Amino acid sequence: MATMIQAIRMALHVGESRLGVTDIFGEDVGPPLGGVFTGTQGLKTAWNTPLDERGIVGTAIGLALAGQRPVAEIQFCDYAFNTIDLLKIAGNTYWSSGGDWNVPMVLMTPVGAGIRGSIYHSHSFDATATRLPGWKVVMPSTPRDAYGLMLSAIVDPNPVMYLMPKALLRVKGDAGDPIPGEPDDDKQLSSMIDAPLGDRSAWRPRWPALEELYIPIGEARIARPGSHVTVLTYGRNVPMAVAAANELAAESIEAEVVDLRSLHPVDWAAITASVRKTNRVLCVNEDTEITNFGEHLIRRIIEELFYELHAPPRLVAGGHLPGIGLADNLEMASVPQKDGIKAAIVELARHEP
Amino acid sequence: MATMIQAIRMALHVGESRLGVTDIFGEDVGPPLGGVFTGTQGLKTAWNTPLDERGIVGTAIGLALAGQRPVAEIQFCDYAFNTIDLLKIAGNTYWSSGGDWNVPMVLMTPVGAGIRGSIYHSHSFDATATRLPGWKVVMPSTPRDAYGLMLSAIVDPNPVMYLMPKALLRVKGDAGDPIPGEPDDDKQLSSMIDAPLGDRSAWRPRWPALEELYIPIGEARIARPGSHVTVLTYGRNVPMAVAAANELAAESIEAEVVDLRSLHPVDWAAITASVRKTNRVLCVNEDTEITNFGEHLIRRIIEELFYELHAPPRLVAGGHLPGIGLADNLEMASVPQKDGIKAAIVELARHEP
Amino acid sequence: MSVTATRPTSVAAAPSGRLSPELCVQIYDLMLRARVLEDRLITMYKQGDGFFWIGGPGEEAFSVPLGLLVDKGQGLDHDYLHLHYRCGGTLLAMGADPVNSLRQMRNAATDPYSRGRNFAGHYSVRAWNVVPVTSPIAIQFAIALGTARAQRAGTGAKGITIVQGGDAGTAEGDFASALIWATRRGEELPLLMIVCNNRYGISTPYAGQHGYDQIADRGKAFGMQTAVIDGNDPETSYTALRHAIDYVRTERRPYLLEAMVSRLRGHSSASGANLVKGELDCLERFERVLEDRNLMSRAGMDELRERYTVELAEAHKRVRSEPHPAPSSAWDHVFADKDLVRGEA
Amino acid sequence: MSVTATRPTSVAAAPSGRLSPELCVQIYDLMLRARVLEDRLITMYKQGDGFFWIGGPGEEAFSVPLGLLVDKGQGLDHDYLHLHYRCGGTLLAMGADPVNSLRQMRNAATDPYSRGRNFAGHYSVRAWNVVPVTSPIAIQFAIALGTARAQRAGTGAKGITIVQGGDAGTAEGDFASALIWATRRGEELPLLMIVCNNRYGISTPYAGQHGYDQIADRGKAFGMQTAVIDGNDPETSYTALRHAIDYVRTERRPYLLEAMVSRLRGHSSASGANLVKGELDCLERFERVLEDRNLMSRAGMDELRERYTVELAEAHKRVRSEPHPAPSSAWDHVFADKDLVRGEA
Ligand SMILES: Cc1ncc(C[n+]2csc(CCOP(=O)(O)OP(=O)(O)O)c2C)c(N)n1
Ligand SMILES: Cc1ncc(C[n+]2csc(CCOP(=O)(O)OP(=O)(O)O)c2C)c(N)n1
Ligand SMILES: [Mg+2]
Ligand SMILES: [Mg+2]
Repeated sequence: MATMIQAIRMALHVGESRLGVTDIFGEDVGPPLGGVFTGTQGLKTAWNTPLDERGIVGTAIGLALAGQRPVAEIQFCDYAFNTIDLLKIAGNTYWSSGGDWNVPMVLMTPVGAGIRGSIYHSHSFDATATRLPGWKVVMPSTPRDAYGLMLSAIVDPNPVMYLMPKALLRVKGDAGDPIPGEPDDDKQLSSMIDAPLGDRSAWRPRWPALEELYIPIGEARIARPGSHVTVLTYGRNVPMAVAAANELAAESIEAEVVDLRSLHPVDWAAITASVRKTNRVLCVNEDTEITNFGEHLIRRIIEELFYELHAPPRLVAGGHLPGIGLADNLEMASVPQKDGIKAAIVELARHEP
Repeated sequence: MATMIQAIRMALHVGESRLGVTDIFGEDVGPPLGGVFTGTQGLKTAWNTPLDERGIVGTAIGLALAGQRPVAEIQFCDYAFNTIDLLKIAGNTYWSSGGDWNVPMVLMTPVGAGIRGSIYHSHSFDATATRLPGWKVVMPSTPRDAYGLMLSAIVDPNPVMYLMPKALLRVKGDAGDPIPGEPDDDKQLSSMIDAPLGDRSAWRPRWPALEELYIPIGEARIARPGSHVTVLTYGRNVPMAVAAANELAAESIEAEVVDLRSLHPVDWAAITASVRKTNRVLCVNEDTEITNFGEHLIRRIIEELFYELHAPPRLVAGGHLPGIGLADNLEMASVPQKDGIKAAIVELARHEP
Repeated sequence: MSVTATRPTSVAAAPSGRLSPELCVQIYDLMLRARVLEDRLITMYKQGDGFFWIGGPGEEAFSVPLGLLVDKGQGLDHDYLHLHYRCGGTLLAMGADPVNSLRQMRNAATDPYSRGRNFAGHYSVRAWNVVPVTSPIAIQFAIALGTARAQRAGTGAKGITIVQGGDAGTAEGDFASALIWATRRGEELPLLMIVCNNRYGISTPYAGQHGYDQIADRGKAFGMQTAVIDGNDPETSYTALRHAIDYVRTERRPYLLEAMVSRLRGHSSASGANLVKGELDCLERFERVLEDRNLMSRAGMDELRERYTVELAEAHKRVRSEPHPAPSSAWDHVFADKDLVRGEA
Repeated sequence: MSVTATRPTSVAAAPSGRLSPELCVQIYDLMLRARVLEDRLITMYKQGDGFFWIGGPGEEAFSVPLGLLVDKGQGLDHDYLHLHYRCGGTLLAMGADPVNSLRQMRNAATDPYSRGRNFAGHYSVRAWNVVPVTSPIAIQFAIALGTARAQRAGTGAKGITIVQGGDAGTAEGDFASALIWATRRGEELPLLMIVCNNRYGISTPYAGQHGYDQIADRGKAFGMQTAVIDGNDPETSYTALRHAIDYVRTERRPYLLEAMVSRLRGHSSASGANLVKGELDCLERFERVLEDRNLMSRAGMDELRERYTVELAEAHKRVRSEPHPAPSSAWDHVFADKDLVRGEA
């Protein structure tokens, strides 16, 4: 099975060969490196930009206005914070022009902790991204979703922020969850599409015969069904929450893990259905906890589903800290870990109304 | 009584003449204009920067590191969104250096709607500011608080974000709430410290004999006492909420309006005390409603005071819109107005648990 | 102004070659219409028929020739325009209906540029490749890189990208980004960068904020073709723009053009929008030229001005009765369901 | 490298004046220590004693002279340093204890630069005006404007501000901001801007990303004094730095210095941190010079390297037993309660 980063690369290949993507670009995105996480290796429209995130986002907006389908990368979301004004422009151009110009661009960027990335290279971007009206925001947790969400992002006429959970990029998909057209054998796939070490100047990828798969933006996925507690999460925290839930099954607690996949628009129908079933909600994400997207979900649940609740909804999120420290201890203490998620699920499940 | 903008100007005068402020700067902050809202007229350390917000914030950080006490202005918070990375640096330098370098700077910037400022010149900044760990964030709603919070911000050894509610800058203080040392007569004050129209090159302000007044950062203020519903708000929405509450007294609904004044650190003790008394909470602010600071307050209230609540807490905030439109109708529909606040208070007060 | 006194010696003198009488008269007519439009917008502001005015009185001698020289149309084979908020003359010269500017001034629902959402002078015309004018200073220099890239050598596109801003705004990093990205060797962009230098950013004078005589000097470090011109002279502007546009279109390389212009009504309504003393008025000056050359008579010009003034006053009356946008319309156009820029309709 | 082949002809040749034998030996000694330190850090990384390595092997011939020439101390009368992540040689030359670098590499609680929070090479020494090195590329160019302003002509401050970054990073707007703010007429800043040009940003070669031969050319548009030097030659570096620092200190105006350097171990541990073929090694080259001049013998140099290597290997062993920060320490230093930078203690 493909890893998430291979899935993204294959989606970009489909994008540039069939969906009209003309430019895939960012720092070190083109040859020889093909992206610091290998996401853009072997793509024929990938190119290296100057080290200038504002130029990258500006170019993406301009290409979109010119009717291209650009996919731009910010190497780490930690380095997107000097471009928020431009991201706002991308999000408000259609509205500000009264429906005259839409901006069909994709911005992809690796997010989150889990690789001992220190103060920079550990930031989350979900809170900031959901504060950009006019943007759609997606974040996959499996290779198949990564593939299908990227294709949807590419063909969407609006700006789509594609958040790549750094810690999952090298994780392979489940056997039952293939990308349509990927070879069964990992080694075979790798030999076809992973660039060799050393000199790559003569290397060309051999792409499998991929089929299009569109995961609709705005549709959540039940990552693990359960009836006692709803866990609303996305990205890196999905497998973590599933692991926590699986362990708790032994204690007869069945948590339902909802992988939102789209943060905006969010799948409110799926959230409502799950909360009505479990009456208890936990939101989990890695971003800092003050003015956090999980707090939005909780507010909306309180507003619309208050009398369904058998326990106060909870948030497990990153600490309101200036950074995520390098040392193991510091990173672990700063963002949600499996044990903390388990403890919160247990507390919610055992809570007497 | 002084207006809020006069209060800020007087505080800056105290800052530069007694508290070690060496540089007050930003676009059009120096002579001849003294700020687009007149906040820096007649100040001896005020100077005009190039039109470059990144240079402004960078310079402020550098001056602070050099042991100065800079007060920098971003002309409108709408134009601070290309500097979020630098604001993050200001907030994380003390932490990242393990306590080696603190960053004693003040960043002031006008925020919010209410002046038909259109898509730009209407942004709020509270959600973004509370997402900057390492920063303290304040927002006055009266001239006296504006004065006292600015002095506290100046002497604080940490970066302090000073949000100026645009719509209140020209509003005068209440007679019972003077700035210590301001003359009783508005006209007299104006003749002393407001720059004349026309040629100002020979003009010098005559400052009243101001006393120092420090409104502690982290202390809320009860803007209007009440026992039925707690309204947590700040800035422009404080007088609006007070007016709403006063009108509702006729319907025997007594809302307590808590002017947070400090968004971070927030006065949790004051919030708790009020919520324990009223058991009903409304949060009001102008920022867009998804991933909003009011949602944080609601989340924390849910987490810590759930069983005190007789109604689901509510948020009245700005719409999740790409911008605030110029036309009256559009602005009014996009951010909280008195009637909406009233309706929400009534709903909360009448809610049967 | 006095432009003559403060203008650095490097500003090119008007070329000896004059424009044809017909073109002179056409340019004059458009400059006059543009001026009359700004006058009307300011009147509307002063009458409370709009919350804020900003515009281009004093830039007509430059903005009109630009509008005449642009290859107008939609898509890569035409020129993209990334303008700022002083470009009314350019739009008029391209054929825009001035009444639409009144509609935007009044934030009427009928405003075709922003549906009552944005300030005066914030144009958006997809059919003419006029990208939405937006408030944050200088970001258009970053965004223009994208349309220019879509038109770079090798793509076969015939159009070029034109981006314009003020002098103070060149201090923003985005202006530097444009210099850098447009001149990458082997990846040069067909980008005409224009700076309209009125020697002010709001209240802040040019002197003391810059470490060079002319902003165009910054392009030289990047090996760019540059020019500094008297933007108050429409013949100079026309000739210089034609040269620059031809160069960019043919060579598909960038060009940096700095035009010295006036700011006749101050920065915006925030500073009163009254006539500022000492600024050279390009329209007055060009009227004297036309008189000297016997191309127009004083009486004819007065009559023309009167006619346009009356026309717009009447249009203003009509626009007054047009509705403002409904409150609920704030929620329109948050997300597109059609890919308009790719031709979906 | 081959530096000789690719270095543009405008790179200044070493000045005929050699440095004194004592200084040469001192510089060599520090270059060697700096190199041995980087070797140790890479070994630590490869042994799993640290998550990430980045540093300056290949920049010692420049970074060491810089450290020797800085006016070291605290406050406005000394030089502020806004460095990037390849400046270990500068810190060693200023007298930093290399063991502290090992502590940071191991993210130990004893790391005095960041308490186990930041990557290797991210120094912070308030006592020496070494402002915290931080990851976002080029922001130090914006921040340096503030310390430089505090030291500008008229303040009486004796110190200057020195800011350093890489070649690719000059594409960020902050580099342009520094050029603009440092050269404002009448408000010039005592700022030495240094670009260490190793002709790469991670994997992206210099060629194709820049529209000029040398980055220093950009300073010329701003009327700045500039120089491009062979940063692989410590004598050239020392002489050029001394000249530049003297100029900035005396004139209280900015200076832009571009040093051509090598990147001997690639970008960072992310690209393997192995020796890269074809890059000129400044240490080897200087060793040959010292041998030629009979200032050091091959055997003496080998012995010295062996000694330093053993010293650091032993230090590494000791550091291995130092604790990592406790989880709860993440919450330390969020807010300061003392104004340390103003002298409160
Ligand atoms: C990023 C940003 N910062 C500040 C402002 C406020 N502002 C509007 S116009 C202006 C001055 C622009 O001066 P210049 O670039 O010379 O253009 P001019 O108005 O003189 O034509 C400023 C500071 C803004 N719109 N955008
Ligand atoms: C703002 C920002 N963008 C991207 C990165 C990721 N990054 C780290 S180093 C680097 C290349 C820097 O190249 P250069 O400026 O030439 O310095 P060098 O590493 O070659 O010394 C990049 C892109 C970053 N740290 N900061
Ligand atoms: Mg100007
Ligand atoms: Mg480099």
